[in-house]
Amino acid sequence: MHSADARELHRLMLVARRLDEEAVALQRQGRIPAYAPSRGQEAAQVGSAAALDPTRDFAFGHYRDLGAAVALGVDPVAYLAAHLNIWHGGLYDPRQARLAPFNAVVGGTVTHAVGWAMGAKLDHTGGVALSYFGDGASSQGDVHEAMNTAALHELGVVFFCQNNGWAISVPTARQVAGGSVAARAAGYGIPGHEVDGNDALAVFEATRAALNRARDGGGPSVIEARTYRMGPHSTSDDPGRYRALEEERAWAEKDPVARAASALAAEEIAEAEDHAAEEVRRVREGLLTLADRPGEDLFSFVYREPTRALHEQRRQWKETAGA
Amino acid sequence: MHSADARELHRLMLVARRLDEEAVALQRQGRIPAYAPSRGQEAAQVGSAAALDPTRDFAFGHYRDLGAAVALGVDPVAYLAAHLNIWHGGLYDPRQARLAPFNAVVGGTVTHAVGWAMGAKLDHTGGVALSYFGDGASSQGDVHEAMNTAALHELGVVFFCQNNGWAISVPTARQVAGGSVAARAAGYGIPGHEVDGNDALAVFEATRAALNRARDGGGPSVIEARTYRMGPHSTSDDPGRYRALEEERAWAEKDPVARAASALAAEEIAEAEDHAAEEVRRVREGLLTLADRPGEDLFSFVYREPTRALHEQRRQWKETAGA
Amino acid sequence: MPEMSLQQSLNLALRHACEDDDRVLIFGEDVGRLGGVFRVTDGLQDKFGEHRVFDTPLAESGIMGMAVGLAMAGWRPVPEIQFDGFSYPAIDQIVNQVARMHYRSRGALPMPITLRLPSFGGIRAPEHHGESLESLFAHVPGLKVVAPSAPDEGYHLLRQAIVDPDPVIFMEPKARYWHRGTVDPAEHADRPPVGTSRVVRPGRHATLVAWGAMVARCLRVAELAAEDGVELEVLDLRWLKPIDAEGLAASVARTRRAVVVHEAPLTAGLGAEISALVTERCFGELRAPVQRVTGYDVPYPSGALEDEYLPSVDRILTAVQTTLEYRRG
Amino acid sequence: MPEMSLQQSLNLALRHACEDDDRVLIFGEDVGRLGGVFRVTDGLQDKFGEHRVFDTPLAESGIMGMAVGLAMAGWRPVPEIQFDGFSYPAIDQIVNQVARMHYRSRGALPMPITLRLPSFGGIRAPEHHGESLESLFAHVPGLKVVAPSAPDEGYHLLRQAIVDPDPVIFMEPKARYWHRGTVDPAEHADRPPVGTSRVVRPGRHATLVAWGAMVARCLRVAELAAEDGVELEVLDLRWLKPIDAEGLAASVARTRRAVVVHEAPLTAGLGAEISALVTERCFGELRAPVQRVTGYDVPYPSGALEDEYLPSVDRILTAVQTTLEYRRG
Ligand SMILES: Cc1ncc(C[n+]2csc(CCOP(=O)(O)OP(=O)(O)O)c2C)c(N)n1
Ligand SMILES: Cc1ncc(C[n+]2csc(CCOP(=O)(O)OP(=O)(O)O)c2C)c(N)n1
Ligand SMILES: [Mg+2]
Ligand SMILES: [Mg+2]
Repeated sequence: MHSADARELHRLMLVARRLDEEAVALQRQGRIPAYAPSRGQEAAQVGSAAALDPTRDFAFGHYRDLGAAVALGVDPVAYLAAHLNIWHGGLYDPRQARLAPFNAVVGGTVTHAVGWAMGAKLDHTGGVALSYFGDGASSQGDVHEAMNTAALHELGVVFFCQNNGWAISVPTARQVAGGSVAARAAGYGIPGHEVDGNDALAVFEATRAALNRARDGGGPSVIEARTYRMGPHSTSDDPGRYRALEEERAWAEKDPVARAASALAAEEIAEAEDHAAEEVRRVREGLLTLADRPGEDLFSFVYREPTRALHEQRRQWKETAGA
Repeated sequence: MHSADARELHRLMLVARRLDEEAVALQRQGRIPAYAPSRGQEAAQVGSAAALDPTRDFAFGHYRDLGAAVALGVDPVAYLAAHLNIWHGGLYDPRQARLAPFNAVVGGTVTHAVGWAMGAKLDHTGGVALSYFGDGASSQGDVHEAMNTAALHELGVVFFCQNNGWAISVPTARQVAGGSVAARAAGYGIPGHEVDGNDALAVFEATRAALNRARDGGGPSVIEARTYRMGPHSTSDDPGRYRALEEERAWAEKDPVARAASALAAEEIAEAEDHAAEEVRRVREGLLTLADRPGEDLFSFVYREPTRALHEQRRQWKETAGA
Repeated sequence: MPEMSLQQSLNLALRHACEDDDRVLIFGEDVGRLGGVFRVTDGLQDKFGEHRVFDTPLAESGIMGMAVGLAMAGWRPVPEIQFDGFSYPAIDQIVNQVARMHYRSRGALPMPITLRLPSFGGIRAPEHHGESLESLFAHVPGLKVVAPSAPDEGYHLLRQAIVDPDPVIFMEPKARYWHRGTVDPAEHADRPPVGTSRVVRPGRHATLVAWGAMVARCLRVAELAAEDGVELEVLDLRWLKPIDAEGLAASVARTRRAVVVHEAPLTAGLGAEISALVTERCFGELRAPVQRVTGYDVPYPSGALEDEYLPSVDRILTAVQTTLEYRRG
Repeated sequence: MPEMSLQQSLNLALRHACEDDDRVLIFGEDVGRLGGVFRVTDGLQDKFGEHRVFDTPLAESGIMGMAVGLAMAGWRPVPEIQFDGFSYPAIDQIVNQVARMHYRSRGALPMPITLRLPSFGGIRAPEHHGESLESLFAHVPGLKVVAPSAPDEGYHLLRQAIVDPDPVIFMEPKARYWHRGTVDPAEHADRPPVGTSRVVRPGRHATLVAWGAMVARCLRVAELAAEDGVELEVLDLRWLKPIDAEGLAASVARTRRAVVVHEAPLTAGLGAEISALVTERCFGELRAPVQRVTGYDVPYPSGALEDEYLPSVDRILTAVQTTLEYRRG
């Protein structure tokens, strides 16, 4: 997206929202074993990912980035395959998707963005790495190592923190000393911005500015999008054990999808709903017919070529599987 | 030391300086296998350690903290035993010394200070942990995790960075993004101070203020003492490969020991030199007569009680050793 | 005797440990208010207060570093790392600090730390939530490593680990959290010492060696084999460091055949150590090489392929057959 | 053929690798301006520029994370971690990311990373500077692990590791850095494939299996034994993953006796894997259980006790005697 397009942002957010709801429903129906809902974070995810230039940028996410995947045009079926327990990294091709494989190590990918950006710099591609991480992840040593290194080498990295208020049961106040991830940036001599993470346009503009800055050789920056995880941490989590209903209600008022819709005409919204419903149908169908990977896949991707030991183990596996 | 005592600080620094010189000499004579000189850092080390209350505080160092050991009254022979390759952690009792064992993992002890301070807080001892680390160490993820946690729990930790300009061959400018470790503190909502690390009185006052603050429940803070590693990284390092002689000369002008002496009367200095010479004699003697630990020690401290397997291995070892 | 799940018996053990010794501290990610993602610490913060049971920031290395400092200050830390695969960020602290501080300080600074680590696979969890790190930990001098296989074992071994003066990695088999069994806390006084294995089922044709969730699987195999008149001895190793070499050797000297079963990949897994130990001690008695039935040398797979990866009853039975039919080549 | 030290042959290999493939990048702590604390990267920054050979901040996890990202961007990273014991902070990246990215991405994101790791003991270094992590790395699916024993081996194996499409942990025996030997770069075209061991000295009474600095020690043992008419075969394993099981079995099938030697502690060391593998494949031929001569199960000690800890010529000879005199009990 070259400039902020409120209608298109809303359309993408609505797709993410409806797909998220569908995934939760499928989980309740026993069709998906477990799921990590992104409800409430659509503006942060879509707004930022839509600002990327997919011909040269690259995004590094974790496990709650459906909105980013949608905005990047990743096939949601291939993305959700990770949650279906079919393949850890999802079934999309990360090179085409411009999105690193689904990754469950909190904070584990942030340094990858730094390395990737160094590669892009050496290749003079003008590509920028967008690194998604949470408020919880901000406590990890890797995030510090990444910011320090990116700042020293003036690399094109946008450190994008989705501060959704919670890391499972731990609130930001007991996670982020000082209260602001964006404020950490100053310690590395780089810019840090807080942005209303439920305002897709604001997120888009902040991200675009940071991307442009990086593209122009201005180096890395930190964006902290203040948002809220409206649902449970995962489908096996019960937020009632650790947070107040009033808090959830207060944030429900700030629902980013509703907010994006409020600027649009009724028929635009209706069109978006139709589009999302159609997408949900397609994805649901895709998910329900998605086959498990064959057992051989266990052995196929460990190395570029299976070792002799793996050939032998595959043979043994086949014998038992055949029996 | 209850209040800054310029004469006593100088006396301690001079002991550290002369012992350091002696250790280098012993290394050149082949009596010590390797050594990491602390020349130039005496004010930072002595000034800070002298501010501790040894009845309740505790210091966590690395491998270049002779000055801190001297100020804490640790027997230098027992401290230098680590460099003599006799015992990794040194031969002093860390509980009495109020100094954690010699530790070679850069950044590895900073989180220990946080845990220790939490223990002191739970026990209401009023004790504060002083965590020494270098400019190089500041890049480690552990330092970030430590500062964040200490700030969240408002623990009594003084993060004391000896920024001596270099981490082996890498200068601060290519190590510390933004240029200041003290500036990182703001990102955690805690105070950070830069202090002239070659001014023992200034270091003492800054440390005492940070300790008092922590003791009064004010939580952690960061002190960055700007100083200079006047010698090589270790006796096997050649700084000529990576830094300019002019830089070394410029810092030689700021020699902290000379600076401390400049405020004193000639006879005070002479007395301190005599005292240091006497101490050097004693330590030299101690080092040269220090016996290696018996081979049994290999097995003695792995667990509180050796396991059956270790008993057996010790038996085997004895057989070969006896053979 | 009360019946309860492993998850409950561990909770009870923590409760009793906290009551017995007010230097015991419990901390980690989500262990406080939430009571742990597996509810093993459920209710403990309410009972013992926020100063003894508390949530940490999301930083595993920091958690273990904090444990080291607390131990230096005379506390008895029982940290949790939420899942096996997230102990890797803490390995530096575990290996370079926890395991060595006592040695480095010549006994001045004991590290009576018990790291609770929900471990192993079998629950169709995401990546990094099904790892078996026992051979890594068992290789590290200064650590002890234990894995319970049942609720009563969980109770007693956890209490034993917590009072032990050395650092213990306590590997909880997630797949067994909800399995129930009787637990008698009063038996605790009669526990065998650290490093003792137990024969769960006696037999004379071959010894199956296992730990954690694989013990139940081996018992199942033994039942099936018994239908064919094959009497398998099932040995629950329990302590993966120190290993009960004598107990192992005593069993295999009787049965003359052994199969070791674990979830971790084959190469350099703990099965290799068991194989080597048994062979060193029972070379004359062994009628066949020790068989290893393990995970394959591949990353722990996604849920859909988990059953293909883990040692199955069939694979174990095949190995039993191999060892029984073995003829010196 | 030029004669040079291992440290020089590794330097030459890096130089040739950079010349051959301009996607090769070298980075780590002090590898650039200083040329590495062991001077293995000496002169490379001058030759190939600061963009291809550069210093990183002091952060091992960040170094390996950067390697992952660079590999994703199509580069061929050759990072260095300064010493064995400081790879622990990077283990999370190595195990959870480097070793699995190719698998996780179903082959889309290869990780042709070569981690150079000055390894093993024997140089009277401080704590954490004498560790042997091979069994940890060999246990991790997705990694390859190799340790050269001599200058020519160093040259060829390092080049092989760098062109290999998978991540390789390249463990450099520090104690051998200054030992000299002939190196013929031209031979490179004829290298045996990854995962091949080599018989350094043929013999028929027993096989000594070793890698890294222990190969030279075993050769010394073989010389001494030969004086008594005992002909020992010395097998340099080279690749610690994948292990050359066939080569091992072929040797032991001939000699019928094996002793494996390594510096790492005994329990769960790679010697256990060698023992298990050999026993599985040569049970019928073996005349004695495989002997393991290893470091003790203690932390790597301070310099003064190093010789007590490491497998000595005497200890190896004793094990040889034990295996030769072994009578089935
Ligand atoms: C290294 C690591 N430690 C622990 C976990 C378990 N875990 C999964 S999500 C999570 C909380 C993450 O919080 P945050 O970073 O704020 O992201 P969010 O879930 O809110 O999107 C935890 C502790 C993990 N996946 N990885
Ligand atoms: C974790 C770790 N990585 C690498 C090393 C090797 N090393 C020893 S000292 C050093 C530089 C440390 O610099 P700094 O923290 O500034 O302390 P200084 O030596 O200047 O006192 C390095 C890289 C180490 N000891 N530990
Ligand atoms: Mg969060
Ligand atoms: Mg420094």
